[in-house]
Amino acid sequence: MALLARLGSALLLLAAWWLASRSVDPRTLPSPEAVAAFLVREAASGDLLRNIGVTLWRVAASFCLAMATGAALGIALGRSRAADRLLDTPLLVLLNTPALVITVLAYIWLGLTETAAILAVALNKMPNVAVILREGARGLDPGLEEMAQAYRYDRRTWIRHVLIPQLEPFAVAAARSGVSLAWKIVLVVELLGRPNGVGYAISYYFQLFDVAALIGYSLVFSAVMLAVDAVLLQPLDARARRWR
Amino acid sequence: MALLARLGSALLLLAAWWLASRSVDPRTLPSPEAVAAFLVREAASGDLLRNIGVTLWRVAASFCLAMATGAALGIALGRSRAADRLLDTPLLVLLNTPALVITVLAYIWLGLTETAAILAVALNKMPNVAVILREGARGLDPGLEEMAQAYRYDRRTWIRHVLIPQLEPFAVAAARSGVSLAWKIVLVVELLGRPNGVGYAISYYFQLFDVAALIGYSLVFSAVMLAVDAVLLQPLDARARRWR
Amino acid sequence: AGAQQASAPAPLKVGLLPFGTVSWEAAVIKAEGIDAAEGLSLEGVRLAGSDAARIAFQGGQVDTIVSDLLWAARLRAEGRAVKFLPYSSTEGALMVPGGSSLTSVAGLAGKRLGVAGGPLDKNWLLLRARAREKDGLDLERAAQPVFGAPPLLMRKLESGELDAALLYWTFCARLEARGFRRLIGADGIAEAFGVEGPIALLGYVFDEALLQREPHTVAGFARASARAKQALAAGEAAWAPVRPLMAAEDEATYATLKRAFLDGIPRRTAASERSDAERLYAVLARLGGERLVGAAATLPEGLYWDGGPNG
Amino acid sequence: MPAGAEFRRAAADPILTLTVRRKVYRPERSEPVEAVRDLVVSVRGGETLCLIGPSGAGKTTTLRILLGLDRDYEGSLTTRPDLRIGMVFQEPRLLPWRTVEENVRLSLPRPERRQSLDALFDELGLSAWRDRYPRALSLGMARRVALARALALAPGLLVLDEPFVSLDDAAAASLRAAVFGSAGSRGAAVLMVTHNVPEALAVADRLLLLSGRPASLVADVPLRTPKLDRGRDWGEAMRRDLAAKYPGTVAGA
Amino acid sequence: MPAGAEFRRAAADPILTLTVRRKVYRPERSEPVEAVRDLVVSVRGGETLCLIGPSGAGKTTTLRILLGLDRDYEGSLTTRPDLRIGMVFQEPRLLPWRTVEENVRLSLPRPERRQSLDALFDELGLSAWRDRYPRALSLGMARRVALARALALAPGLLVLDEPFVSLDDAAAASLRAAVFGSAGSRGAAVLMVTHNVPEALAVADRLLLLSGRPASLVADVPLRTPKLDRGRDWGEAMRRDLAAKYPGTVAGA
Ligand SMILES: Nc1ncnc2c1ncn2[C@@H]1O[C@H](COP(=O)(O)OP(=O)(O)OP(=O)(O)O)[C@@H](O)[C@H]1O
Ligand SMILES: Nc1ncnc2c1ncn2[C@@H]1O[C@H](COP(=O)(O)OP(=O)(O)OP(=O)(O)O)[C@@H](O)[C@H]1O
Ligand SMILES: [Mg+2]
Ligand SMILES: [Mg+2]
Repeated sequence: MALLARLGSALLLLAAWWLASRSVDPRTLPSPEAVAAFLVREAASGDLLRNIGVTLWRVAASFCLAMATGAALGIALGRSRAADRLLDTPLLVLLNTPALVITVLAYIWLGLTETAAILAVALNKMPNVAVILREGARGLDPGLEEMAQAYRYDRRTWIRHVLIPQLEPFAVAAARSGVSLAWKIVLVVELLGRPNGVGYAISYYFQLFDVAALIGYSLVFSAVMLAVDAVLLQPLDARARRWR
Repeated sequence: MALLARLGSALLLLAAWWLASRSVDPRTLPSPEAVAAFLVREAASGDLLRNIGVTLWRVAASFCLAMATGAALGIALGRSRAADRLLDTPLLVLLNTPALVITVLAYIWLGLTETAAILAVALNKMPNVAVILREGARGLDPGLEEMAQAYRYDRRTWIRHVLIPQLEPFAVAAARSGVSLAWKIVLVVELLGRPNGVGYAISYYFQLFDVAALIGYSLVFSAVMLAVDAVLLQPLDARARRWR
Repeated sequence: AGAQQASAPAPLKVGLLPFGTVSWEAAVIKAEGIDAAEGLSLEGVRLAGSDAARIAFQGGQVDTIVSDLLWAARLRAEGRAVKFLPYSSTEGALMVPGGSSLTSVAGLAGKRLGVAGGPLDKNWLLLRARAREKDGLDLERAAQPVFGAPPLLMRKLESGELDAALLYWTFCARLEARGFRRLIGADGIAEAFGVEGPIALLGYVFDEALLQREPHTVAGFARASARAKQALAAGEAAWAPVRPLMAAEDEATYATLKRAFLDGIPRRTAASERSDAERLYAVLARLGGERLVGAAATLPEGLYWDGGPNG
Repeated sequence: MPAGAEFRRAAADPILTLTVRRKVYRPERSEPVEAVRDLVVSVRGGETLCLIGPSGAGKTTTLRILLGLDRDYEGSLTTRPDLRIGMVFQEPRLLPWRTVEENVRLSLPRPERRQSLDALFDELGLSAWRDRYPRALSLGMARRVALARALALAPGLLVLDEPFVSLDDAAAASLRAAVFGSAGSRGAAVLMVTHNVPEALAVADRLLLLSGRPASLVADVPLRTPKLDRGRDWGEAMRRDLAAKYPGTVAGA
Repeated sequence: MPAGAEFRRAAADPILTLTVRRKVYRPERSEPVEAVRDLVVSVRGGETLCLIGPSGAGKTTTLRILLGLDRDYEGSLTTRPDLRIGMVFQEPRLLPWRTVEENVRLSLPRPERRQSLDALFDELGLSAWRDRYPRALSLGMARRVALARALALAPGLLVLDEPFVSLDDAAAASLRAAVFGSAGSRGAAVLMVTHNVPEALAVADRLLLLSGRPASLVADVPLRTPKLDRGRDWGEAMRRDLAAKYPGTVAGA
């Protein structure tokens, strides 16, 4: 049912695109067929899979890193007023430092390496996660907190059964907006210092002004993300929401 | 008190930077003085103010646009299952479309205009806001909802006194992470099609590999954002949180 | 042209990049009133980078930009009728530190090698082909290529993290001013493929429609461009309005930038440019394949514009 | 028609009639729960009706349906169109981000928001707390605010879900006086869920006794003895009587 | 020392002593509220203590301090180090995202989590609801779960904040039996806040009567009559007696 609705809305989108592409210059809005043809060619050459694969790996690695550190930091800031006062300013500065600057500095200091790339992405995304989870940690239910304290919940129990369920909506928001952010930054990072990946491909085709390739790559990545969302995030989310 | 802590932590940051810059090549990590000197020069020429001003205006315009549309969409999706099913896929696709692609398409379709630039940024940021507020709208307290219905709260009262206070933490998270996102995307947008603004300046100095200028511009912008945060967001937030 | 001169001069919008030499030329044209003399009014449109320039051209926001031959060829092959007017033959080079022990391409084996523009950069493809044919060396495997943004690579070369870097000419000029030297230039590489003279891989790109609509304006602009170059070649005086645009931090950088620019002024006929370009294009099509050059295996017909002063 | 007859007719006509044939909760991933079956509640103007039933029977469910908050049931609901209902939920359900006074005012229709509430707050002992947020109240105080909210509306029907628990006897007595005094003077009807049988016997015109889940009507007991004549002994006797007849609903003393 | 003496000594020694000189809430941006003043509560092993005081007096505040949940007060708290305390809050406070059974088990120390709870759930009438989430419970049922959670812990001290409201008489009576039965058999002490004077008179070994806010001790009334001998008449008399002596705390019937 949900799948059907998703499929339906995807088809609707496709139809709208197809119709729009009839009426304008195919170079500014290529038709779905043209994009599909590009993708078939690119897949046949093996580039598509390779680029998507390498980008996906970078997104995954930096996403996990950023989620873990960002969540820990955000929760700490949300719960401790002192920590918040001390770290709020650096956090905001980091949050507002452009991806370009962070990336360039990471490449300068750590060399043009994979580690630098992944660290740069994680560092870009981390403050975002922290800011979102801080709001979550600020709003914890004091009644449940007292209950947990009265019953001497140990740390693990508290985290798993009291903290995480309350942070869940914030974590989902951070994850959803975060995956996409990570991948957007990976593009910048790949553009500046990696010889492969979707970011490289996009900047390459952008040089050639191949709009079909741009749309093709970004759609394939969206599709991958939709799949990740459907297979991973949504079931997790549904499980966490069973009680509602 | 809070201001003092902020100032203190900013000074700490500065001291750490100063110390680090002593021990490495000034071309990879310029000293605070060098950055300050650059800023003084740039300010004297009038470029600093002009660039910051124009970027700020773009950030503000697109931020407001994105917050308004994103919040409306997110709330609708969070409250209506049918809307969510229908629009979830397009939302995720838009969320995962790289800034580069959206920007290029906006410029191609709407021309290299200010409108296109602002629209491109808003379109980049909007799905993020929607995704965060959707989580908020999903978790509304059913008890209060029933109360409001039983007492026949009119639409305005419900929005102002029931809905908004519950969405507040999500809205703050979206705004904080959103302002920074907007400004990061403005950089891309300026890079690709505007002859002024901080993004233009940063790409200019990146070509020259003037790290002092990169850091200088990004710090000034961070400072502006810190000021906006302190003057606007924090008091709003504090007001909304009085009851805790 | 006389009829037009009487009325208001026709405007022509030219895309200018912060470090592009087009803005130098435009500055001279404006400063010496060459555009008015040729019956047009040159309007510079500032753009942040080459990507922005391409968007602007595609979207019709500017009438002409300077871009590379391959891009123009690809556009034409894909059905957008554009014309190419040679602008400059100045090209990138493989740079090494002044004190480097490297003296030949063959010596690159095992070295860390920065490449601007990525694995499909045309100079990198040509360099690889040359190394394979002349030295029997597969650079992609034998050396350690590192791809990245040019400023970043320049910095890495300076800090010693790279042994050599294949960079665009403005970066090369700056490095030269700091005591780095060229191991081999793009022209040197191209020679290996039978190219006869300096070949202008950069040129103004116009829409054919504009040419048909306003042939006099475009021709006037071509003449204005040539006159500006002559003025710059003639002596120091013309450089006055250009100097502030160059972001040259010292005299040495200024001098090398200036020399490199002047060396690149195209002086050959369109026909000879074209035949050399065809030769190079064939090599590139073979090496880079469809991804580099698009569907056309040979240089599309009618790409070069013959109406210019060289034609 | 003389005014007296009009009033009597209004009092005899039901202002609200609810018929629930069946109400079944169907949670995802677990067994359905039948909460109400074959229950008819009709409230006449000015009368006080007490709903008594075991814990978990379906009383709150019935009230939610009656208020139109749950439409997923088999049955029908008719209400006099202009009927104002003031509701006191089983939990206080205050807006935590609004002060006590704002909580009360927000529940009034816009034109009535500025009316003076001094007398009401005084009567409920809340005057000192008008500007506080609900977090700073004890549970009993929060319940009083919830009552104030319902009374401020000047409702034609007051629906109360166990309103007088968490209150000491003195406070409960004075609140009862406030509620029934105000309802009586305005001719308003009261529908109250309670577990407190003596309380119900003291204030009700009619008792509705419910079975355990699914809640269905066990007995509709009119109490014809005038309220002033209901002494302690009458209450004891009545209670024993009910406990004997309906042991599933009313416990012996 | 013989075991009997040991037991007596333990029963005589307080297992918990709380002295509150002052407890003042200081909300930002509004007046401070003094909630407790000069209150000493000491609980001896095995005894049942009832705390009675008007609504908003400071009873819940006292319990929070006693449990160590609020340390911002003037005074001192000493507890026997191995004392297990089971708490029933004034609201159920269940984890809405965990089932009834998980809510109960999570409150046990890790090694005891797998023990059988069948008898307990049976006794409290919750067996059918073990796998449900708290949203699907009526308030009375949720309160029973909160009680189950406290009892499962086998506590040495059971602290109850008005545990038997929102329950019909039959359910309340059976719960009372469950609580005091279990406490009695394990020699556990019970500290209960209640507004229900007859209830307190039926189960307490000692009453602590509190004044209105700020709560302070009005009287410490030991009830020496054995529980089995406390008939209805004794209760009535006792209540009249208390109401006469402490009219601010105990209302006349
Ligand atoms: N959302 C729900 N999903 C499933 N079952 C529910 C839900 N809400 C209530 N129930 C069930 O319906 C029955 C009636 O609940 P209700 O709240 O109406 O009881 P009640 O008579 O008000 O009890 P109490 O006196 O304890 O408040 C209970 O068995 C309860 O478990
Ligand atoms: N967080 C708080 N901030 C300010 N005042 C508070 C706070 N919590 C409680 N109070 C005040 O302290 C007093 C005592 O509250 P408490 O909850 O202890 O009362 P109680 O005796 O338990 O009342 P009840 O019988 O109604 O539950 C009340 O007047 C209340 O308004
Ligand atoms: Mg109920
Ligand atoms: Mg209390």
